[in-house]
Parts: sequence; structure tokens; C-alpha cells
Amino acid sequence: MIHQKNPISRFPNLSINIGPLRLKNPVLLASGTCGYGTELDGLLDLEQVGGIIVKGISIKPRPGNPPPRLVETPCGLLNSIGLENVGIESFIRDKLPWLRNVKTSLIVNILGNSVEEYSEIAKKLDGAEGVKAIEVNISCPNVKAGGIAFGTDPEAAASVTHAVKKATSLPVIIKLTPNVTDITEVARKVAASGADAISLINTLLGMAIDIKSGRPALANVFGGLSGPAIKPIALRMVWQVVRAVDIPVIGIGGISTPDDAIEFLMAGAKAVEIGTATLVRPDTAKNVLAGIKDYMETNSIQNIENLQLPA
Amino acid sequence: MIHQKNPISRFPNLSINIGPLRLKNPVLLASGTCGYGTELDGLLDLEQVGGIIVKGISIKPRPGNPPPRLVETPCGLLNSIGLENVGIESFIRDKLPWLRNVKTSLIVNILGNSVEEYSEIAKKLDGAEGVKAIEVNISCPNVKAGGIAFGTDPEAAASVTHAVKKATSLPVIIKLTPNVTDITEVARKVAASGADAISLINTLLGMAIDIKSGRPALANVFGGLSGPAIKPIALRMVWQVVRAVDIPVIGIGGISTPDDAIEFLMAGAKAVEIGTATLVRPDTAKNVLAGIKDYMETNSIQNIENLQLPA
Amino acid sequence: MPRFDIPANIVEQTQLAHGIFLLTVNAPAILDSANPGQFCMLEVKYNNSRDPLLRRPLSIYKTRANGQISFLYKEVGRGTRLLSKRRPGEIVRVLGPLGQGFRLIHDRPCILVGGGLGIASLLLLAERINQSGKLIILIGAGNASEIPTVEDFSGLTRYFHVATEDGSLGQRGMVTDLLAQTLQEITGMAQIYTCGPWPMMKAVYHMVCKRNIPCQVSLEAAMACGIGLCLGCAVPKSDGQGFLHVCKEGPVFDADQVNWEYSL
Amino acid sequence: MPRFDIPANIVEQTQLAHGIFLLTVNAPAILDSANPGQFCMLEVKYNNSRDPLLRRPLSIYKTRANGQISFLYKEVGRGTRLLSKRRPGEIVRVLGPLGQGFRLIHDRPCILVGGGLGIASLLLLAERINQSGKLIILIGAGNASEIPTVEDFSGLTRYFHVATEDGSLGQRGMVTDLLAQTLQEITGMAQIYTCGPWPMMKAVYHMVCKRNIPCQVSLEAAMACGIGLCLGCAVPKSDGQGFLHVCKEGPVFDADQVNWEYSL
Ligand SMILES: Cc1cc2nc3c(=O)[nH]c(=O)nc-3n(C[C@H](O)[C@H](O)[C@H](O)COP(=O)(O)OP(=O)(O)OC[C@H]3O[C@@H](n4cnc5c(N)ncnc54)[C@H](O)[C@@H]3O)c2cc1C
Ligand SMILES: Cc1cc2nc3c(=O)[nH]c(=O)nc-3n(C[C@H](O)[C@H](O)[C@H](O)COP(=O)(O)OP(=O)(O)OC[C@H]3O[C@@H](n4cnc5c(N)ncnc54)[C@H](O)[C@@H]3O)c2cc1C
Ligand SMILES: Cc1cc2nc3c(=O)[nH]c(=O)nc-3n(C[C@H](O)[C@H](O)[C@H](O)COP(=O)(O)O)c2cc1C
Ligand SMILES: Cc1cc2nc3c(=O)[nH]c(=O)nc-3n(C[C@H](O)[C@H](O)[C@H](O)COP(=O)(O)O)c2cc1C
Ligand code: FES
Ligand code: FES
Repeated sequence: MIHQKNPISRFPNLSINIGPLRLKNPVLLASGTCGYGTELDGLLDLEQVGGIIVKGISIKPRPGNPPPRLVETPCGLLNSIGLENVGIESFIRDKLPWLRNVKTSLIVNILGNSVEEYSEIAKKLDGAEGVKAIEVNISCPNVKAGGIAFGTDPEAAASVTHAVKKATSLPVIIKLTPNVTDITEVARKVAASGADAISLINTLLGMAIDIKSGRPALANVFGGLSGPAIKPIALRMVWQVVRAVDIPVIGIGGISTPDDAIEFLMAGAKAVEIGTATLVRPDTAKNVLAGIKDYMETNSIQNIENLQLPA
Repeated sequence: MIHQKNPISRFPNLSINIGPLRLKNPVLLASGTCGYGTELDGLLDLEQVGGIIVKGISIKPRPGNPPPRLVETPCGLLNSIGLENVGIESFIRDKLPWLRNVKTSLIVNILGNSVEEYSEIAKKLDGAEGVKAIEVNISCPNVKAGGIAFGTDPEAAASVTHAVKKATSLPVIIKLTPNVTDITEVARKVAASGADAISLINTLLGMAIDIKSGRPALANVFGGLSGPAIKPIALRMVWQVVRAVDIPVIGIGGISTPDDAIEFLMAGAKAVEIGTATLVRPDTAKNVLAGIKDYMETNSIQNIENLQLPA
Repeated sequence: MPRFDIPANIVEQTQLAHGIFLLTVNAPAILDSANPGQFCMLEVKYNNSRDPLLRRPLSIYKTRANGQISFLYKEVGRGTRLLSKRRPGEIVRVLGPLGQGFRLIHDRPCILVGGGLGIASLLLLAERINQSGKLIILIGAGNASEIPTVEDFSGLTRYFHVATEDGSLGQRGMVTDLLAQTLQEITGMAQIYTCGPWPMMKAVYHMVCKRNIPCQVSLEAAMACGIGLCLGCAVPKSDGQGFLHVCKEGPVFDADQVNWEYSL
Repeated sequence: MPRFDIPANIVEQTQLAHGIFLLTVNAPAILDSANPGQFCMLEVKYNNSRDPLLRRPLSIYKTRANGQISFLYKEVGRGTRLLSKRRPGEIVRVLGPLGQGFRLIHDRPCILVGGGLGIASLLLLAERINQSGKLIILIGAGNASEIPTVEDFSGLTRYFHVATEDGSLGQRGMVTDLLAQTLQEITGMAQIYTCGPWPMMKAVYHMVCKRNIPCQVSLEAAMACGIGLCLGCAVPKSDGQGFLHVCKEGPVFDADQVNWEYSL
């Protein structure tokens, strides 16, 4: 990519639209890795990031899985938190008041075990002041379909999308699971069902064995793999989905440096989410953002959207 | 796992059967990462390893993909070699004579773009002196089905298995691709179609972008991800397949230390293949084998098969 | 509770015994707000390598007026091994101080029960208690070389006892033997603080809960963030209602909050 | 051709200029069978970290009778950066000597054309040619600091010329300017050896092939194994029939085997 050096571009424009949602910049905090925001107080200025996506919320509080819930793997992290969360009521009552005063876009990640649950929780958020969008985690088991994840079944993914769109007037981002043969098939279905945007990837299903104890290292046996290790897979899927659908795509997976983020933006993602990297270093999002700005200035790129490579 | 200390077990038995194939130990060299064997001369004593699986062979020689063909990723390697190989005739004429004098089990990895190609090449190997088994790479595009990989379509995987079994009396190992929603579905089909064993995983589809040039880092855009980064995914799939089929399973993916190999053996793999780790350090297989022996001696495990954890 | 994530200069790295190290860094900001029982997350990956990915939690062992913090740690795996290779003059990222430390109790004798490197979280506490009340220190280990810094404690109080399983230091036996003896001598109320291997803390808790002696325990769990973001550091609660989160609600808990039957 | 994969002791690590280092290791076994133009694969990951995963190829720059090998390298990314942090007394795994080096030609003047750190593969060759025939050395770089070891070459022959783009050393201009001048002076046959950036080598090849002067080039390619296992290090052949493999059939090739139109 050759870009003309242009002195005008000393202050690059980083704001973007994700469908109806306007973000001041494309660097978001991924669900499950930034708590409910307060936990980062003093370590990362939340008002600098483009948005914060809180821990996945369900209808009822969930205790999560028994420990051990974490294992480190080469350049990666396996987790089986089990979607522990305070539930929608406590979220609205106890967490939202603090969050709504933070000057950034608040996106609530939701989860359920049936289409009805997704729909119900989306309804509850519809009126909630301060919530700018909903991100729908469809990696959860569909209890009615024998526990197969919604996200691995294009039809089920479509149903959830339909139901959530009907239940709320907020912008709806559907978050895809990478554990599928053809990510574009699910993406197309979800787009056709009215999603405002797609984010991907959630974690890859993995496991580890503790050879000292001779037992799976996670109490839950399987867990979700995240971190730098998965970046090549995430980037490939983002590239594919960008070329398969017309709605905006948000890239996630192993981003920990500005260069990582730029790869996703070049692949065509409108924004990126930082997950595991925030766990390792709380101010990663700030550094990624600064690095993107530097890159744009150095290469005289005025608008963040101009980073995208031709298809 | 508590194992009784037992002085008898000073010389653990590492030999195993993969269906009709007897191996002196469970550590094999993976296809595409050990060339045609000669390349390792002087750096690894091939007679020490349980077997060597040569670079995937096709009917006709293949030039492979244009460069760049390699990119390093966090704890991983992306490759798009494009199945470059000398073709079956040159293999039998030029490579086999040297290989057949190496005192280890020689397994030939084969590939094709149609069921007929797989079948034809298997027939050619049937009579080839020195070949102990065939490993079938079904990650290749099925040209008749619009280029979808055989391994991502359970029916196509079954057809290849049937055809290869019919074409040869050699033991047939079907090597699965991990780029699927449900690995057990493919595994069951392959087992039901007569495979003597299953090996997994092949590489995960990934990509990288060179942000300096603003182009995909591989000329082929997509490539296969291997190395330590993928180990948790590989181990999970091996665990699942071991519990889904009755035929022996060979574990592959990111193994570079004895502990890695022991995890796969505990998960129920009868043997393991070392891939990328041999590229990084040619004598990895030897070190892995020594470490497995040590572990067995320390824990007084007489037979390698006793490493397997209960289902 | 201010927390800081700083590139700290390594001042000293000393091997005290086989596999046991004392790392001293310059981190005045962290020191200023550190309380006994708190910990830090240390980056162990080298330079711009990305592996090992996660930081490692280590208790704040010792502090000095000049802004230095020391960590007492054992090499158990890849992370602590890499940490032990770092040299003075190099930089290590340190995030801290983290978690809820020990709550100080002033109106009764305080008994500190440390097992092995569990003593790493007890020194600041011992120093603090020492300033105001009666302090009893009981330390146990397999052998003397597992607790090379025992002298940091021995000068703090005359009620100081050590037990080693091989008898290489102090009484031969377990730290719980020392506790049993101590409890016999104590008639009124007391406060227990303990840190060490899970089975030891469990035994301590069972010994004292019968006598209604309150007990604060410092727990460990696998951690990714150390600051409450990931919810990974869960330990089951005694009431069966979900989990404690070691990094945020702990690492110090009242022992009766913990489900001791769960083996991690 | 015996090859060895050995843990080599670092004897010296010197920064010669901004981002340019000379690393000397003790590796007598490798040295004994090394030929001009061969290279080694060096492990760059630190201790038991697994990242960066791959080794890095570096040419054998200099050898000493006492078994020491030196590598001249530039910090361009994570791997070379980590390598530059390694210190004397530490161990680095080195696999070598690898590949097909330069073929020596005795019956005509030899012209060595080096660009930037491409000179790293030319010193042994220059020393060897110097023993038997007429040697002309032409070196180019952006500026003087990119070729801090130029003096290793200048003593070998009186036919020695340097060009820098900014004129900070030798003639202002490109190494191809020097080559053009040299070719004018040469009437009979000659042999070219070149190593440097792809566009430079391409230009050199085009200049000399017109006059039917044979040219050996030392190529680079991304490598995983360095020994022919992975087939990753492909460069298109001039005849359109597949690829050259830099690590095994090269890194030195006859320039007319290479498809110079392909830009890597
Ligand atoms: C709040 C807290 C304070 C701590 N303070 C200290 C201290 O002051 N000094 C000290 O030496 N250690 C302390 N630890 C333990 C220390 O964090 C681990 O030993 C370290 O993280 C292991 O890293 P590693 O890479 O060397 O081992 P790994 O390779 O990650 O693991 C090696 C072995 O250690 C076990 N292990 C890994 N992490 C933990 C953990 N967090 N707790 C218990 N076992 C673990 C693994 O299961 C494995 O068997 C503390 C832990 C916590 C949670
Ligand atoms: C046979 C051979 C001999 C070599 N000899 C020397 C030598 O003597 N001295 C020296 O300084 N360098 C030499 N190189 C180049 C050296 O191997 C690379 O600079 C090094 O591998 C980069 O590693 P890195 O981790 O620092 O960079 P990375 O982070 O891997 O990459 C940084 C940048 O360098 C580029 N790069 C990576 N690998 C190569 C490569 N192999 N060739 C060209 N560009 C690359 C990348 O595209 C990227 O833009 C040689 C290469 C080969 C193939
Ligand atoms: C500890 C942890 C908890 C997570 N919890 C959630 C969650 O509640 N909802 C969700 O949609 N994704 C969750 N994720 C997935 C991340 O948001 C992200 O998609 C994934 O980790 C890949 O990005 P990364 O490699 O940057 O971490 C979680 C990830 C981690 C590591
Ligand atoms: C450079 C390279 C070439 C490969 N070529 C083949 C091949 O020809 N046939 C095949 O079945 N698998 C091939 N593979 C896949 C490996 O055999 C192995 O399944 C995969 O790399 C995962 O194992 P690893 O992580 O240990 O490398 C190749 C892998 C690499 C890295
Ligand atoms: S370690 Fe992340 S919440 Fe405790
Ligand atoms: S680098 Fe592996 S074949 Fe050349």
C-alpha cells in the first residue's frame, strides 16, 4: 500500500460507524475480559477506548464452573469460567449506574440457553439508559437442541438474531463462534436475519491435561482458547466474513499490539476488540490505540476506514 | 493418577499396535515436516523413531504455491507449501530405495483431488516394498465438489476411505482436518468406512497480513497453522475422537516436549506425530521419546498403553 | 485503593536455596499503598516474546523505606524459571498492590501459621502486628532449605517456633503440631493467620474452628488478570452459593467462608 | 556434508553500529566443515519460552582457527532483537553449516558485489579467493554505518571500492555504479559473486548477463527448518518449472536459474 504523504493528516480521524452505532474510535474491550468496567479503575482510562463490552449477562445470575477455570497454553489461555455473571437485574441495578457515567459506548453482551431467554434479556435492556448496543454471544448451548451451541447451527443462529432484533431497538451485534466448518455460512444467515453487525471470533474449543495429576487441567474438561495463539485463525475468519456479508464486522482474537489490530482493520474489520491482552496488561487498549494513530500519521492515512485492503 | 512404584518397570515397553501396524514406539515424524527422510541424515537417527511419514505424495509431481510460503505467528507457523512433491513415480524410483533400508516403519502420506486419484495412488503403493502403511491426507480440495476439502464433508471423507481401503491391502490411516464443526461426525464416518486408524489434526486454516506491504503475508492468502499454538485444540479433538470411535487414534498438533506427547497419550492417542517441532529442532522426536521413557520409569508404568486415562 | 502497573527496575536477584529466590525491585508507588497480605502480578515473558503469556502472582514479602519491594519465590515451572533468570538492571513489569490483605486484630494474641513459602505473605503482617500486640509465629516446612528466610521472622518475637518434617530445623514434625501445643497454652481468645499448602491450611482451620478461634487464610488460585476482570480465580464458598474470587475478594478470607472439602 | 545442532557458548556480542551486531560463538564442529556462503540456523527464543518459534538463518561471517564463528547481523524484528540481548557466557543453539555455498572459480578475476549486510556471506569467500587469484571487491550501502565491518574486506585486495548513497564512505552512488566502472576495465572473462537486497542483485545480474559473465547469487527466503524438510523457502525458477529451495539447493545459485521478475 502506497499512501501519499499528506500534511493534513496529522490528526487522523478514528471515529467509525458500526451500523447505527457511532464509536469515537475502533478499539473496544471484549466481553469477559474487562469485568463490569469498574475493575479497571485507575489502570485504564475507559473514556479513551471506543467502547466497553461488559461480561456476558444472563436472565438469572450464574455461579459459573468449578475451578480450576484457567490454564495457560503456548501463547494462549484456556478458560472455562462458565459464564459466571450477576444476572440482568443486578446488572441494571448495581453495575449500570456507574457504567452509564463513563463517557464511552457501553455495549452489553448477552447470553441464554433458549431463544426466549435471549429475547427476554434483550427486552430488559431496551429501555436501560446508557446502553448503546447489544452484543449477542451465540456460543452458548441451545438446551432445546440437546446442548449444541446456537452459533454452530446456522438456523439456530438466525432464530436468535431474529428474536433479539424484534425484542429491542438497540443496535444488535451477533458474536460468532469459530468452532464451525464454514464461518461464512453462519455469517450470511445472521446478516440476512437483520443483525446490525457481526463480531468474531469467540474462543476456540480446547483442552489441556495436567500430567502430574493425570486429569484434565480444567474441572470442566474443555475450555475456550484465546490469546495471541489464535490470531491467525481469527484473522482468516474475519477476512472471510468481511467478504461474505454487507454489514460491519468487528474483529476479535489475539490482538495485543497495534500491528495486530492493524491487520484486522486491513482485513476489513471496522473495529476490534481486545480480550486476553487486557488481562495480561490492563492498558493494552490504550497502547493499541496510540499505535494505530501513529501508523496512520506515519502513513498519512486520514480516515481509519482507509486502512482496509481492497477485496 | 497414582501408580505403584514397581522395580520391574525399569525397562518400559513402548511398542504399540495401530490396528495391523506394529510400531516399536509411539513417536512418529509427521508428514511435510521430515521431507523424504534423507534430509535429516546425521541430525536424527531415524531408526530410533517409531515411524516416519513422508511428505504427501500425489499422482503427478506438484510444484506447490508461489512464495512467500511461510509466516511465523505467536507460538505458531503458517504455511502454504501447496503440497509440493515429487509425485508417486519419482517417489518410488528415487526416494523409496533409501527409505526402505531405514529400520523404522515407513508410512506414506497421500493426497488427491478426486476419489479416483486417491485410489490410484494407493494402488501404486500397494506393491511397493518397504511401505508399511498409508496415511491419507483428506484436507485437500475435492475438485468435483467445487473445491471443498474432502475432510470437511463426512460423506466425501467416507468415499475416500472406502476407495483407498479397496485399492490397497496396507493399513490405512485417515488424517482428519480440524476445520470442522464436529470432528466426531467425520471420525465416525471414516471409522465406519473401514479405516484402520485415524490421525489428527492437520493444520488449522489461518492467515496473516504484512502491514508493511499491506498484503496478505502468504502469496496464497490462507495457510495452515501448526505448532505449539494449536496444541489445546488438537488435544481436545483427539480426546473427542478417542471417545467416539473404536479404532486407534494418532495424536498430532503442537507437540514439542515429552509432556506434550504424554498429554496426547493420556487423552487416549496410541501414538503421536511430531510436526513443526522437528523443523525447529531436528532431534525433537528423540528427546520426546526419551522423556516419555523417563516418565514411565519414574511412575513405574510398564506399558505405554497404560498411560491412557479412563474415559 | 490505588494500583499501579509499572516497569520496575530489578535491584537484586538472589538465590537463597535450591530453587528459592529473593527478587527486589524498585517500586515506590506500589510500596506506598501496600498492605500485609497483598500481592503483585509480575510479567515473566522476556523482552518482546509473547510466551509465557500470563503474569505470575507473587506476595509482597518485604518492603524497604527506600521504595524497594522484595518477592520471595520458588521456581516451580516455566514462569518462575524465566523470572529467576532476570538480572539487576533489567526491567520487570509489576502490577500492584492487589487484593484484600489481612485484617489486623489488636485485642488478642495473633498466631501466624506459615507452611513452606506460604511465609511469603506473612512477613509484613508479622512486622505490623509486632508493633502493637502479642505475636506468635509458627513455621513449618519439609526441611530447613525450604524456608531460607526464616531468620527474617525469628527476630520479631520471642514466641517463635519452627518445625521441619526431617528435623533439620526446629522441632521434627508438622507446623500443626506446633499449633496444637500453642493452643494448649492459650486460654483466652486468639486470632489465627495462615498461609501455606491447602491441606495444611485446611488442617489449621479444622483445629481452630472447633474452639471458635477466628482464622484468616491466604489462598492461591490460578490467575490470569489478578484484578477481577476474568473471574478465573474461583474457590468454592462454604455455603455452596457460588465462588470466592481470590484476586479481588481475597487472597485473604475468613477460613469459614471457604469450602475446604473441595480439592483444587 | 556433516551438520551439527549444538548448544554454542557465546563468546562475544558487540554492537557495531545502530542495530548492527557481531555475535561470536564457540562452535568448532560447525567451523570445521563450513564453506564460504553457508549459513546456520540460530535459536532466538529465550530459555524455555516457546516464542518466537522459529530459528533465524544467519550467514557464517567470519571464522577463527580457535573454533569460533562470528555472525554479522542486523536487528530487523523480534528474533534478531532477542538475539541481540543474549550475552557472553550464555548458550545459543546453532545448527550448521547449512546449504550450498559459493563455487570457487580459479581461472579468471572474481568480482564480489555486496550490498548492505549482504556482505555477511562474502567475507569467507573473499578470503578464500584471495589465496589463489585476482579479487575485486565492490561494496555498497545507504551510508557508512550500514557496513561497519568494511575494513575486514579492505585489507584483502587492492581492488577494493565502496559506494554509499549519501557519500559518507567511498564514492557517492550505488554499488552498481562501481560494477559498471569495473566492467569497463575488464576485457576478458570474469566471475561475479553477489549478495544483497533483491533489487540490487537483480540489477547486477542484468548488467552482467548481457556480457555472458557468470554470476553466483546468494538468496534469502523466509525459512522454517533450514535443512530441506518443509519446502518453505521457495524462489521461482527462471524456466517456470517450479521452485528453487534456498536452504538446500542454495542459498547460492547461478543467477540465471532465478526468475528475477518475481518480487518476493
Ligand atoms: C495471591 C498469590 C500469591 C502468591 N505468592 C507467592 C509467593 O509469594 N511466592 C511463591 O513462590 N509463589 C507464590 N504464589 C504461587 C505462584 O504464583 C506460582 O507458583 C507461579 O505462578 C507458578 O508459575 P510457573 O510458571 O513457575 O509455574 P507453571 O508452569 O504455571 O505451573 C507449575 C506448577 O505450579 C502450579 N501452579 C501454577 N500456578 C499456581 C498458582 N497460582 N498457585 C498454585 N500453584 C500453581 C501448576 O499447577 C503446576 O503444577 C502465589 C500465588 C497467588 C495466587
Ligand atoms: C540464508 C540466509 C542467510 C542470512 N544471513 C543473514 C546475515 O548474515 N545477517 C543478517 O542480518 N541477516 C541475514 N539473513 C536475514 C535474517 O535471517 C533475517 O533478517 C531474520 O530472520 C529476521 O528475523 P527477525 O525475527 O528479526 O525479523 P521478523 O520479525 O521475522 O521479520 C522482520 C522483517 O524482516 C523480514 N524478514 C524475516 N525473515 C527474513 C528473511 N529470511 N529474509 C529476508 N527478510 C526477512 C520480514 O519480512 C519482516 O519485514 C539471512 C537470511 C537467509 C535466508
Ligand atoms: C476469561 C474470559 C472470559 C470470557 N467471557 C466471555 C463472555 O462472557 N461473553 C463473550 O461473548 N465472550 C467471552 N470471552 C471471549 C472474548 O470476549 C473473546 O472473544 C476471545 O477471548 C478472543 O479474543 P482474545 O484472544 O483477544 O481474548 C471471554 C474470554 C475470556 C478469556
Ligand atoms: C510445512 C508443513 C508441511 C506439511 N505438509 C503436510 C503434508 O504434505 N501432508 C499432511 O498430511 N500434512 C502436512 N502437514 C501437517 C503436519 O503433518 C501436521 O499435521 C500439522 O503440522 C500439525 O502438527 P504440528 O503442530 O506438530 O506441526 C504439514 C505441516 C507443515 C508445517
Ligand atoms: S485472576 Fe482474573 S478475576 Fe481473579
Ligand atoms: S527452510 Fe525448510 S525447506 Fe528450506
